Amino acid sequence: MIDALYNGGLNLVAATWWATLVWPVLWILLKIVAILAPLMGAVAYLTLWERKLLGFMQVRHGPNRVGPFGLLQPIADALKLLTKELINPSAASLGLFRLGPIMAIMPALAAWVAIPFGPEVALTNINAGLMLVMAITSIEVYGVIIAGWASNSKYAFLGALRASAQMVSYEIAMGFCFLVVLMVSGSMNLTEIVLSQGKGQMAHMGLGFLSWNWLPLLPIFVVYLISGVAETNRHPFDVVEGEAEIVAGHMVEYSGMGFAIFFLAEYASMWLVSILAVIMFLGGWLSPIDSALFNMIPGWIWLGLKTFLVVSMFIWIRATFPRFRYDQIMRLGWKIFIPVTLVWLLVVGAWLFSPWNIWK
Amino acid sequence: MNLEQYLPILLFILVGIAVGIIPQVLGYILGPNRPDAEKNSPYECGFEAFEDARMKFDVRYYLVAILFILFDLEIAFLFPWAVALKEVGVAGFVAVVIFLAILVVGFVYEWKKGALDWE
Amino acid sequence: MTLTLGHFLSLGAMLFALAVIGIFLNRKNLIVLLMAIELMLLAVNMNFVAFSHYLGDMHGQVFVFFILTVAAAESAIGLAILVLLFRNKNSINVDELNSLKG
Amino acid sequence: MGLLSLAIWMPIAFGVILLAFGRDSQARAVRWLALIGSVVSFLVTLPLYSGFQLGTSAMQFVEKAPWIERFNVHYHLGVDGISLWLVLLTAFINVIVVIAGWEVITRKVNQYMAAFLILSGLMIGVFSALDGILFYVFFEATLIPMYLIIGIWGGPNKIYAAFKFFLYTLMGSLLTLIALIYLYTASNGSFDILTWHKLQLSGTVQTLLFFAFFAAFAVKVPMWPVHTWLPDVHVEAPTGGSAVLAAIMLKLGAYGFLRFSMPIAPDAAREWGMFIIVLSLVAVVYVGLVAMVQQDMKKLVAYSSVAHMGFVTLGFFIFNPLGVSGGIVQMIAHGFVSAAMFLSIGVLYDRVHSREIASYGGVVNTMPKFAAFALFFSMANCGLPGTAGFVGEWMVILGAVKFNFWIGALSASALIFGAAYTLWMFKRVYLGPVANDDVKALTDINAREFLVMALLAAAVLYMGVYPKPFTDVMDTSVADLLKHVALSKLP
Amino acid sequence: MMDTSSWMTIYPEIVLLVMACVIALADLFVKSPKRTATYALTLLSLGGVAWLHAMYADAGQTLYGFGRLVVSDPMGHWLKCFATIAVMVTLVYSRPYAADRDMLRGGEIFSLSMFALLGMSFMISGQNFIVIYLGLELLTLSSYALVALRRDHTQATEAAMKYFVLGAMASGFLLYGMSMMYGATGSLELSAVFKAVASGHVNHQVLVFGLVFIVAGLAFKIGAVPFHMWIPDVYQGAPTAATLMIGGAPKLAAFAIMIRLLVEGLLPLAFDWQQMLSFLAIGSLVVGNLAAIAQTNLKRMLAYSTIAQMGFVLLGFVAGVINGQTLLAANAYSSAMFYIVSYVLTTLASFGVIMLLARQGFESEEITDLAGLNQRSPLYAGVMAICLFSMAGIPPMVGFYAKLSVLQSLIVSGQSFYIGLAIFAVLMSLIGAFYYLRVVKVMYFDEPVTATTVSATTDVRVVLSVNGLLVLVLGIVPGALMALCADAIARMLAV
Repeated sequence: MIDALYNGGLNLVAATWWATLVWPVLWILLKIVAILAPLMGAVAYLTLWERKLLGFMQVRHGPNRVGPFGLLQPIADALKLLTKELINPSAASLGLFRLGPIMAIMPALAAWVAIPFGPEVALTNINAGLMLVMAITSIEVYGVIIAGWASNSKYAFLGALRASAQMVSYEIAMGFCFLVVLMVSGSMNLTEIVLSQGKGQMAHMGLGFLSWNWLPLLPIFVVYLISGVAETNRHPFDVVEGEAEIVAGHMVEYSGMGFAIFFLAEYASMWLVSILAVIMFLGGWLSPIDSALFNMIPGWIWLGLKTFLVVSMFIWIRATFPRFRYDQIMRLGWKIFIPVTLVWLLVVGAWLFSPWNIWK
Repeated sequence: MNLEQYLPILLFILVGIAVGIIPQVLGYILGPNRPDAEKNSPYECGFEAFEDARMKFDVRYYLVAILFILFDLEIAFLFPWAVALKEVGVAGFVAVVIFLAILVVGFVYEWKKGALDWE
Repeated sequence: MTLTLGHFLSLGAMLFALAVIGIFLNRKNLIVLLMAIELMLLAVNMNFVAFSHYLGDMHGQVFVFFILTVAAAESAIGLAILVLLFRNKNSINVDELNSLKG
Repeated sequence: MGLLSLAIWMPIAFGVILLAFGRDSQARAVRWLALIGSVVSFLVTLPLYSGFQLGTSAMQFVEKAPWIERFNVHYHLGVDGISLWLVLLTAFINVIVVIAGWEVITRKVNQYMAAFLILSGLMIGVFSALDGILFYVFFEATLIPMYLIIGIWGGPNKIYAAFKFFLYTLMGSLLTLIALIYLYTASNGSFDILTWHKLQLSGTVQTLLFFAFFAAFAVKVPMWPVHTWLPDVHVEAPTGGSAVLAAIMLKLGAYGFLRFSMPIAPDAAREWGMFIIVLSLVAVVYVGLVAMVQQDMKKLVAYSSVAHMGFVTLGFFIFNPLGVSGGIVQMIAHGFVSAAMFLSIGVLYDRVHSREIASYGGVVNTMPKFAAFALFFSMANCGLPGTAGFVGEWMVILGAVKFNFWIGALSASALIFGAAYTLWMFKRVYLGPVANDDVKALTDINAREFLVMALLAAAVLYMGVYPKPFTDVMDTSVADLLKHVALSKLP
Repeated sequence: MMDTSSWMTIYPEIVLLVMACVIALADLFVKSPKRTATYALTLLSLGGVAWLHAMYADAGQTLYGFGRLVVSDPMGHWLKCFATIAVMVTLVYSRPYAADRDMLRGGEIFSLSMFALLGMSFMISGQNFIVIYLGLELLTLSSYALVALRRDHTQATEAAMKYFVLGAMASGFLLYGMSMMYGATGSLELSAVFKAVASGHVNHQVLVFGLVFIVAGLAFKIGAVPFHMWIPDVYQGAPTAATLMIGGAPKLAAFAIMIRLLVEGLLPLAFDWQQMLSFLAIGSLVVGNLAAIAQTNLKRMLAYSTIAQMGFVLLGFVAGVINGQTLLAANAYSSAMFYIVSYVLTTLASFGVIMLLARQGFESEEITDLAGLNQRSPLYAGVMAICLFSMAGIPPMVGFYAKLSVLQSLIVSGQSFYIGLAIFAVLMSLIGAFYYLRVVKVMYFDEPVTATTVSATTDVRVVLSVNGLLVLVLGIVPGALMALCADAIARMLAV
């Protein structure tokens, strides 16, 4: 069906420039929209789900006025933000000030380019996929710093410093996690990383979920999840926007859509971190058990389901833990996660060369 | 070189930037525009801003930045190694163990020097 | 139009020249100097990668890896010195680096 | 260790000991040690003379050991008739200088004495080195102690003088270094001077070499017109420094002509001989005239040294045995006489602290003993028969007349100038009524000064009356040298 | 790759690396403000490393390790041995100086020096552009930090910044040249580059283009005119301990990479680089000597003198290949090696004296600060004088033989251009003698400003005396060291 669509478009205009240049680009843009539109929806409704879930956990209802069960709440929020005034603080560097949100949202979205949604379903299936994701997401920190610096406000500045220091700190731990995954899967291609998890003794026995990376690499998985939370500046690592300390951190001076974009970026990042966790540790689109019932369910559903679970866990964590102090955050990142991942990296390396290697 | 695979990346980045710009433009068009001095002054809990906000800051942030650069590069270094681990074999593993050992020396050094302390 | 080795080398040479000019003409800001140095190394990397690709020899790319790492270490030290300098002089203006003359 | 090594290293060893252990608080001990060192060093050189075999021009007391194997440099020592007396003279003057500086020097005595002892050892090294590099090392190394002597214990303008001395002489010798290395290349890797003597060299090369050597040796001699450093340095140097400078260091240059320029580049030497002769004559005549108008005693003696050294180079480049021998004799005689002259001025200077002729007058009235010595030395300086000065000058003039009558006549005229400025100075300083209170307050020389004067006077007299021991030693060597120079070395 | 023989080629370096790490960590537990334990441990390990190098050098073998990444040959080991000793000596001189200037807060000066030495070692033994570059960077990065070690001192940080910018630029030049060479010859390995260049199939213009950059980078590193501008500022501004650390041992390494790159890698291009080096040498001799005259700051003067001395070293490189014949190569390069070794020896002692005097509470950097040193301390005045005379090339100091051998290498070529160069160099060294003499004059002829005597700890006194004496003794018996250099170079060329 997709091929038919493609060919149909190809023949829409009978000209070489169309066939060789414009249409392929348009086609890719269509695909991008096909990814972005659901993503945006997911992001929007994640905010609702977050409030709902928090409500349930705290034995209350959460948003329930706009639409049935508050289902229209995100749209209302969006409309409200859209019609708010865009304030340009007098002391700010305007150009950079407006660039900040752009730099924040762009990587959160662009990283999806390499995410495989199924065995053959990825916008681009490059070999250095994981590298690309890491590279693009690293840009996010620029958004934070630019926003904080351009605002020319002390809260924003300090918030940006804290946020960026925190983000880069946990990026190292995350990088080591990626490394370990790479070691066992032997490829940076995300599709292959998923596929490599479907092999092994447990998978043969039909218990695929036991051969996924989360089990043999459990410490790494845990570190990754927690780093992911810290990386997105989510609770309980959200001192950046700790109301009592530095209000909203680097976002303090933003209003209306400026703020909304940061918000979007944060939730898009959450989805991204979650889906990466699923791809690297939870078998991606693979079904957990090799049974007819489970195999009937298409891969993208599994992927979505798993991702949704991970995202929900983020919210669960938020509801459960009190906020960390900044020094505790940094200590956790540098003094605990880095040594742990380093040690585990060596353990896994040794494991790979030992007779008990399970990733042959 | 198969550059076609990289075109979507470029396009996606452009789209990402567009997603950053368009809402701001929309917000500018749709929202009211009634600036006044108080509203536009930097937020400082209601006080007038005392000074330029781009002040000196704790050198530890800076230290973190430097350490990050170094560690991140180590990781970038290890990426190809990790991928090729099965080919380079035990020798490659030993080489990286040495490499990491030196890295750990630096790590322990900065730890003991208090570079990682925030109290 | 296909990209040939010459194109890459020209680009490398231009970047390199730009960096050298940046180092010599810049009189205002030391950060710009650091960036020019970085640019210089990147120009070299460009050369190495281009040569490596056209020669079909991996060693050039290995070298690039090392250069990248060294460049990071170098900028770390450079920035550290910059901070010291700023603390001592309250300025990172190139023109004010003049206490050593003779 | 051979005698020559002993002669070189004995004073240096004493000097190093003085440097290491000497303190100004024990100045007495330092002086005595220095004296012992210099006397022992002098005694060590005496067997050189007694054991010297006449009638051969071969090097004697030869020592040869590999030194820097990479460049085929050897520790190669030896003396022949030309250098023997210079070695002895050096050691002798050293004793004199040590005694002369006895009470005069009060601060950093150990360094002063050590500098002279080391300097003496180095200069003996120059005279006995038979290896180009060894020669050069000794030749250059002498600059360091002399520089320090002038600079530390010199007069008010000492620093200018010290620099002038050092840089002038260094400039010349550096070109020589190039020449030495070139010879090393040309001789296929040998620094042996005697090998170089046999080397065939083309005319251009010889000329270049000749002038490279000329640069070093002419400055050192010093020849007109590169003599200008000498008066400045003499004026500022302490008495001992002036004495050693005039008595010995100037001879290093003249010796270099004999050892290097003439035998290594004989064709060039003959070709440019006339050039040197002219320069020498200018020195003898013109500088003699310049000396006459000097107001400063030291400057006067310095100019007279230039004139006397003009005789030496003149004698060398007229290429006959009389001239060359005369030149060498003149070198030795001048060694004694100029040392004596400077020491006499030193005696006056120590008392009055003035070198101006005009500050004195009628010294004979208060210092009769001293005046007697001074008169004797003055007569020697103008070459009166019976003194050392006469022998050399007369031999050179005779040689010159043989070579060319007019040259001889012109050089003979220098005797008149010499007599004129020396005796005129003597008259103005010593004769007449007591000029002022300073002169009135003068006391005659003490025992130490007397000893110095007497030793020198004896030497001057002996040489003047009985020069045979001196000429005997050098005859064969000079003859051989001239034979060698007469042969063309063009390939 | 895992074969033991490869590891054996860098065994001393491994020891050095391990000890550097151990010392860096061990120092964290040292409480003493004078860091005696760290100091002792450092000297002990460096001594061991130097001994290892000497043993290797003495064995006289030429071994390649890690697929010709590194080489272990007598020349390399001797240079490394000397560099190690030079670093030891530097540390001995530096410790009291550093302690007085709050530079011993941590033991970084020790660990950084060791890492710098490690960098030098790999510069010296590198047989591959990558290894050489990495060694160079390890050295320079450590040096930048050493210069900036005195954190609260404006001049020091300024010097560090200048050093950093120009040093990084020099690396950039060198790298650019290397990339061109790589592109032209298709290899990063020196022997392969050599073969490719010698084959004559490579476009000569491309090679020369790359060569220009390599030579420029090297000239930067050794401070030859017109790439010298950092030297005076850095020498003057850096704490003297750091000045000595960058002005001493690294010169040996700089010599080594010149040998490795230009001789082992690019000897077939000798005609081209000899020309370039001779012009660099002329410039260095002129600028170094003339500018030094005008200096009042002793460190700055010594910096200019370094430039001039490097001019002489370069002269040692220019007469190796005559008319395509390499008969004189060993002679020429060994003269340069001898020069550099004797230069380092002399530099160590002269800066040692400066540091010793600087301990009296102020920076004894001005030439006038040395006034009357002879009366305050004849020993140190003597050491300084010996060094200055040595640098001026006056016999019987070792510096004379250094100049002699370089001049000899020029003259023996028989080319009139080179003989002219020799004469020129000699005239320039005459000018040089002037400013060296001026310092001697200040020490010996001027009256002291202060009457304080100079005191030194025993280790400094002993090492400094031995160092000064060595300058003199090597001047009296230079044969052994010359033979050593000649032998090392000959073996290097023979491979």
